[in-house]
Amino acid sequence: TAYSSRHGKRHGKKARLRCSKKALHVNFKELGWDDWIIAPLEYEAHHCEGACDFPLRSHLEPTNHAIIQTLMNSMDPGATPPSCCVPTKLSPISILYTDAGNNVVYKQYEDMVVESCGCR
Amino acid sequence: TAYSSRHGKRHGKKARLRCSKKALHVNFKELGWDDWIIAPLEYEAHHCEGACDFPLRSHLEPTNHAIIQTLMNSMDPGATPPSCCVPTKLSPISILYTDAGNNVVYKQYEDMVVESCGCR
Amino acid sequence: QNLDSMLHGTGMKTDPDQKKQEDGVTLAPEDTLPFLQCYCSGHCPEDAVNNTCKTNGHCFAIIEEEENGDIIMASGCMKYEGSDFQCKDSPRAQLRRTIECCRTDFCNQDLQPTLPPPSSPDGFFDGSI
Repeated sequence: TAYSSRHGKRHGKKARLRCSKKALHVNFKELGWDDWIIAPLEYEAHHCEGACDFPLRSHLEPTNHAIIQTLMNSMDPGATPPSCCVPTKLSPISILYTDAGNNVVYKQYEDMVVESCGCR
Repeated sequence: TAYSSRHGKRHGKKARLRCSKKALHVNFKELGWDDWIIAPLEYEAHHCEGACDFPLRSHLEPTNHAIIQTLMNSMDPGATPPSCCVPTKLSPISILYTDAGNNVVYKQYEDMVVESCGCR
Repeated sequence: QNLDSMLHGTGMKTDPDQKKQEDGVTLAPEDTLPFLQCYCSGHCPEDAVNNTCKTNGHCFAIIEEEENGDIIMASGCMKYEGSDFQCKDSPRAQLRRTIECCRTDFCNQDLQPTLPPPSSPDGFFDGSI
């Protein structure tokens, strides 16, 4: 059996992707929204991806339910899905756009950018 | 192209499981915790499971980020994962147990039971 | 299609957990515990420096067997809430593992958890090593 060093690294093998924040570049032009959004036409939204394995570390801010579900998944992966890696902290961005009445509006949209991810 | 009826039912085909609350019966004895937990020895925790498809319905309480991520996933499923079905509202249960000092303790554990699910 | 009709302009929804913490209404006593520093490896927080993480709960070290038979060791920080469950773990986990928790700075550097013996096919631990 191959022992990995105390640092959890597998020699030559790709470490399993654990729940963490990843890039997600949003381009409103590619979404076809440049007909009403003036600025910004793109922004970095990030997204959360990766496994929620036992034990759920403190920076993943697990709820008690996520911890119980993770333990149940360890017992019978087929019966219970693992908890899911999702945004736990988000921040807003402001968008300048033309509304239905052709007015130029500058509005703050909440929860548009991932600040941190966790298991829920 | 096979059209489904307006009520979203596919004739003869299994409807796609949409994000919703499912059963998750937790049995502390099966977890091997009946050596420290006195009561309850089991409870219904529920869990959230299912697809977060466009458009995200209001009862799933999507964040703006989840809406944007869902749209990006529709554009290129390989590049961006969908948003995830997770608990959005949880409730506590109280547990009677014996602590390390052999004292009997009655403690409320937060966020142990799923009340509602949503896409995040 | 208009982003406005799909998105929510005002900050009606905040992360229920975050709201709970900001209001301090259900601020549990454990949330005021001094912060503990632990050694972390395997999966550290993104902002970890020198393999160090911080928590209001426990430090831990774990040794576990993966599906392919590899044995992995890792260590890190565990939140106070839920540590009753995570530090006790469940002896019924399908893959062999042992976790140990402690509550002094960097105490998990000295922990040496060992794997339980393989269980024989009928589910009972086979004492022979």
